[in-house]
Amino acid sequence: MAREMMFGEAIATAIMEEMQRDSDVVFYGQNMAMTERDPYVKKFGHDRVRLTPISETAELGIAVGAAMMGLRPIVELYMAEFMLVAFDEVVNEAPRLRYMSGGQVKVPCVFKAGFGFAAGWAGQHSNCIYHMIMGIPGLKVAIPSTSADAKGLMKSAIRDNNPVVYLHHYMLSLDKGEVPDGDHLVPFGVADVKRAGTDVTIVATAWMVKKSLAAAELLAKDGISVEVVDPRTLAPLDTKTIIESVKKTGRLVLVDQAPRHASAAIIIAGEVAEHAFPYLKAPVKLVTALDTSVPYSETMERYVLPDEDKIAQAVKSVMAAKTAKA
Amino acid sequence: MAREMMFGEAIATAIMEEMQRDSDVVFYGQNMAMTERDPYVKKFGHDRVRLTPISETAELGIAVGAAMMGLRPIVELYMAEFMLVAFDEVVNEAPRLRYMSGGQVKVPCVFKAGFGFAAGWAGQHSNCIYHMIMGIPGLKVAIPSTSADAKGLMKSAIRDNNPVVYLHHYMLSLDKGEVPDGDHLVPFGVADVKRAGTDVTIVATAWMVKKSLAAAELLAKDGISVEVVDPRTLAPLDTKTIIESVKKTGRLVLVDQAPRHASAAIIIAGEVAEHAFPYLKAPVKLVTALDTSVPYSETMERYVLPDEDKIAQAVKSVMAAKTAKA
Amino acid sequence: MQAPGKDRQVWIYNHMVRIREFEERVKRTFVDHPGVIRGHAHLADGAEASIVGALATRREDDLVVPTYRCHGYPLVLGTSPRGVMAEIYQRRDGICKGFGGSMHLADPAHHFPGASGIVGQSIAHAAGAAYAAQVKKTGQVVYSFFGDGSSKQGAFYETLNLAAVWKLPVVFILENNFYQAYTHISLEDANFAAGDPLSQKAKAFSIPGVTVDGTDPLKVYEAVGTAVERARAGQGPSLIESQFYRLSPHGNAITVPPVPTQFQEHEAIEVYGRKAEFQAAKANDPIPKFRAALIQQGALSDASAKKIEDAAQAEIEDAVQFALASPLPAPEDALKYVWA
Amino acid sequence: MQAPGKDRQVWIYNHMVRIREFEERVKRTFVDHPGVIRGHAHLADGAEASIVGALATRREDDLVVPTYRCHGYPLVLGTSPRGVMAEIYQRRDGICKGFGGSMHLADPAHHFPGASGIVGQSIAHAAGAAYAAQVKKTGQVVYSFFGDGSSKQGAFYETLNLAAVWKLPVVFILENNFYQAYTHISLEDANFAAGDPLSQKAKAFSIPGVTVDGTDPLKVYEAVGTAVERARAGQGPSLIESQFYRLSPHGNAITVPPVPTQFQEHEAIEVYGRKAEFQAAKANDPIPKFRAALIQQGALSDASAKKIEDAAQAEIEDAVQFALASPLPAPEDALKYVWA
Ligand SMILES: Cc1ncc(C[n+]2csc(CCOP(=O)(O)OP(=O)(O)O)c2C)c(N)n1
Ligand SMILES: Cc1ncc(C[n+]2csc(CCOP(=O)(O)OP(=O)(O)O)c2C)c(N)n1
Ligand SMILES: [Mg+2]
Ligand SMILES: [Mg+2]
Repeated sequence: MAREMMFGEAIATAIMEEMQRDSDVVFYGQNMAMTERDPYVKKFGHDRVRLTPISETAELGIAVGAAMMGLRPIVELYMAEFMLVAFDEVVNEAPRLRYMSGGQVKVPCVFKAGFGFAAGWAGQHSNCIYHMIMGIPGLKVAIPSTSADAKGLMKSAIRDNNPVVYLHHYMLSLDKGEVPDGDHLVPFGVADVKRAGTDVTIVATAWMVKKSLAAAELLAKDGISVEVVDPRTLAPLDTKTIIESVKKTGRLVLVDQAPRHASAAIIIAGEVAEHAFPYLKAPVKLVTALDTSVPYSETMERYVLPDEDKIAQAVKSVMAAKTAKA
Repeated sequence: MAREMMFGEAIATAIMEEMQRDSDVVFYGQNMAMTERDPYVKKFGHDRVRLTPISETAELGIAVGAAMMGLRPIVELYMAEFMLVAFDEVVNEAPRLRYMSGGQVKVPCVFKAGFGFAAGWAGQHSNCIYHMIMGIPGLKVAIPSTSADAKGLMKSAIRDNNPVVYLHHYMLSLDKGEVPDGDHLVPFGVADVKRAGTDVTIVATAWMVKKSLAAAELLAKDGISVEVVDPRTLAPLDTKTIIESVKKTGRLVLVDQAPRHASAAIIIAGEVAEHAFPYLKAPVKLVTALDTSVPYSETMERYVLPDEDKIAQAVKSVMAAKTAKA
Repeated sequence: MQAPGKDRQVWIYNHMVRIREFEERVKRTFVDHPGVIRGHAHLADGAEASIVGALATRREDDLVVPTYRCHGYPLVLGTSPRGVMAEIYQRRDGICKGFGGSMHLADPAHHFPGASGIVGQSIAHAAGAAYAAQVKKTGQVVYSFFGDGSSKQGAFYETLNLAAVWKLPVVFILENNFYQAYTHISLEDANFAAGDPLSQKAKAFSIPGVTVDGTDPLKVYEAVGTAVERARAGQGPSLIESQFYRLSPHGNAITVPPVPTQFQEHEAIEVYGRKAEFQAAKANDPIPKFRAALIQQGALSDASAKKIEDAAQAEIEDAVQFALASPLPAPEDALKYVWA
Repeated sequence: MQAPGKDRQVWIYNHMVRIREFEERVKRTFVDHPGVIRGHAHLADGAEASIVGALATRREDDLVVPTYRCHGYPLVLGTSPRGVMAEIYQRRDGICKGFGGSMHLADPAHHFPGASGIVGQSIAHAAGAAYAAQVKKTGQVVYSFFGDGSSKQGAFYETLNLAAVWKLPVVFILENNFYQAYTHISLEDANFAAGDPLSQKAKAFSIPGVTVDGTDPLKVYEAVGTAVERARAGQGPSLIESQFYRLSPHGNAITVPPVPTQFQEHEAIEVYGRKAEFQAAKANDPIPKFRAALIQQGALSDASAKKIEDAAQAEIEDAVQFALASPLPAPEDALKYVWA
């Protein structure tokens, strides 16, 4: 059975179901659980559902300590960039404590954060930070693009025995999609082909999947068949599915909302350069944000960020570069 | 005129000279300037040279505020990972405030930090964090590998009108090299060919330059001519020089002390995949740390990190992959 | 610091009225011109007495470092409301040329180096500006404004300790409006929960800590003035807790475009259903209160008050029209100002 | 909490002696077996009365979360010195199998979840463990140990506020040894610089704050015991400032391999040239002091004291030999334990 849900609703459903299933799951963060009317508080009480002050270091550190003692905390962070004031906990505590203890402890916790607020939130709230954390051994990163994946990845994140940063894109919050009922689990490290195609592979995550699918639609009218691959988790990264797709199409465009050297796209391009080089008929092409912070004004913000047209143009350019090899 | 100096000494010399030259340069951090005997205190007094508590957020934030008001603060951070407790200042304040103000302010400051303590410092002190910051628009990253570059890049960093993260490798601290006297400035964004060669290009930074040069020496005995390119700054990144070298050699090995997806190497590989694809005779090859945290024991630490042998082997493998193109 | 004379009190009233008028027009923009303001905008209505009372103690080159809730201060510092409104409206003639928006105003020419949208960080920036003043011996004092919620962020504590050890010329003004976004302070501050004032946090740094009625500009003036004198004399920072009520909700509702955004009801009502609390705050509005006081002591007549109010209305209406008429930035402008 | 009986006092003395012996052997290792200990090792000599006095108040399932200076605590909790020494010696039989080393010990089976090398972070981890105890209603109390220097890190303040608001069962023990690495506390703590105790920081969170002589295990026992009872009763955290002197320098000197590393002179002498301060601290060594007190009150005879000391020596000698004999980890083991 499945039901149509908004992206944000799908995440909430996953948390609700997992809290119901496992009493070790706790959920806290700023500006939540303020009153008895809060749906989580109503169902699970104030021990398991709590409000925190604006103290990200304490919030994340408490999650780490609680996880070591057997809870499975989910920390609501609203905006991924707020993790930066507490980044040591994300990068240097949660993923390292198990290793440093020689496997004696585990740190199962979920840091849930919105990102990519491309709606006038300007320089400090609109960025993408996944490139910073997708290579930290011991840390997983989930980044859904559909309601179904949003639910399934959140459930997997909560059940995972490792720390997980779960990133949900603000601009997708109200998007609707079919979501399987009940125990719908999306495994980590398994990319999803969101659209099959034969001429060019696009790899994209989150909002950029939506934009890439729109571009693919445009390109189909020009007779170009685009395959859109969504890794769904950046750590672990399903390089295999990406390479399989490149083997088939021979062409690769990577789309990312972040600037070039702060993108997942360029990291994936590096993987492809090492492991799929023989299959490429043309150089890979990156479509990323320009190398600026995100400006406030809509005219400039649009100019900086990737969109359907820029993606479509990039696809056409790799199609044109037929025999680019030396 | 030039004189032999240890790497650490070269950095200190640069700071001394710049403080002498420009009274707006101030220098502070933990566990420094403790007594009147401190050489910086002696020369420049306690206004310009200060000790701080273990308060990285305040330390970096004060640098940002002071820089906005016309000082040029250098913050001594000892270990790059200590920036993580204050990462918002590095990523989301220092490089963004100018942009958000529409160019009204500038934020000239230097965050000076050792890194890569591959000497039993274990999981939380031995890492490389440059991959996190080399793509942040508005932020520069210097990473010298020789005494001369250490001095020249520090001087450029101090004179730069943008925030700079200056990373010096712990394992190089005592290495000696010729350093030009006086106003020796190494420009940002200009890679240096540390060894010329014709068969394979190696791109590496900091300690890995030393190891790559050692590997090149070994390989020369086998008749393989290796070119070693040191970007010297990761932001801006001199992609041009790297591509020129790849054009010449047709083969590229990227060496990095960090794990794969947390490396500068893979980002550079991505650039090459887009811009130097036609010149490659073989897939690029990455030599990075294994995907673990850094373990304490020497046996395991060595196993995890890149070394001369691993580099040499990688070079041989790209030499073997002669006609890998499809 | 000497109490402000009658003229200065009228000056204070004038700026309070200007800020209120400005914020009300910003709020109305969401209704009158949907889409013109993007992202998140935070208003200062309710804070006027605290802002202007504090800034009335300034020497003309003293610096001001507020948070993302930063429309009010520049209006007192001499920034044209045109430039501020145009910035909030994403225009090329905005003081930040459309790069910053409501949360990230800056006007260094008028002693406002810039605002950060990340809670707590501006407190450290303020201390940095104070360090620059100390090293350069300019005699400037820095006014650091931040919220009650921000005082739970590590940056706050670290900075106050360091400022105390270095005896920096900075005054920390904790604007306690009893809410951090949707959260009432009783749920998140240990001092408040125990019935203690937030100014007690000063004890952790052995600096003076004072709590003051932030709806009375003269009380704020006195407390901040004392702290400023101390700071200027090289005796280091103080912490002033200024208590007042934010009369609008935290900011415009957070929605995903193209869903339109507007201001909802105040959280006291919207979240907690506490109408009486909100009504009491409205009844204690600092502006009519100060107006009445000035009239009572003869500093102001009804007519002169009306003149001030009319002038403010005209000035801000002009700012709105200016901002609406200003062009949007050229897309390619986005590439400017990344590097200095 | 009731004062400890004579047997318990002897128990305290025994553990104090064991810790001292252990740390002295670690220190000697740098001379006897250069290269066997890598990275940075931090000793607890001088802290024994504080550590054991505090831990003597434990219920057997209470948790302990120290910092990177963490050799002493597990020895009291029941961890074998063999495993601790072997870990410091990078061996396969170390409690962390050679993955963690001196700064990152962990023995969850003995109620020590693990240590962090990053200043301040473990304070939040301790609160997290306390949150788990609170949710699971285990009745456990968490002992959070950290240094005077750490109390300047944002994590400290944020955590104490949150722990107070949530009334977490945790006791915060600020080990004030007057130095953070090479820095004397007078240069970096605003309370100390003003002549106030560091326990005054508790006022920022409206929780009890007590300063105690950390060279007297019974005084520590009393203060911590009271705080533990309060925490267990659901009344929330307390801050105990335990003052004692670290008798060794911060850690082994930081050198780049292959330059050998050793312990230098204490910073009081090395950096500040304050010999008298260091001599006074030596004269106030908690171990002979407590030994004399126990003998004076008849809890201990010279002979029984000697027996304790000999036993400790033998036990730690055994640990050294065990550790030296243990093999180094296989290189490929490094790939284990990345993922759970
Ligand atoms: C580090 C960080 N965490 C969370 C936020 C989200 N946030 C923005 S404003 C705000 C409330 C701040 O409240 P307060 O400090 O009381 O100031 P007020 O808005 O009441 O003036 C929060 C939580 C943020 N910007 N930065
Ligand atoms: C965030 C951070 N900054 C700096 C350091 C380096 N460091 C390690 S121990 C230490 C001193 C800590 O002093 P204190 O808290 O007094 O504890 P003690 O060593 O005296 O027991 C410092 C500065 C660190 N580990 N983490
Ligand atoms: Mg507030
Ligand atoms: Mg100490």
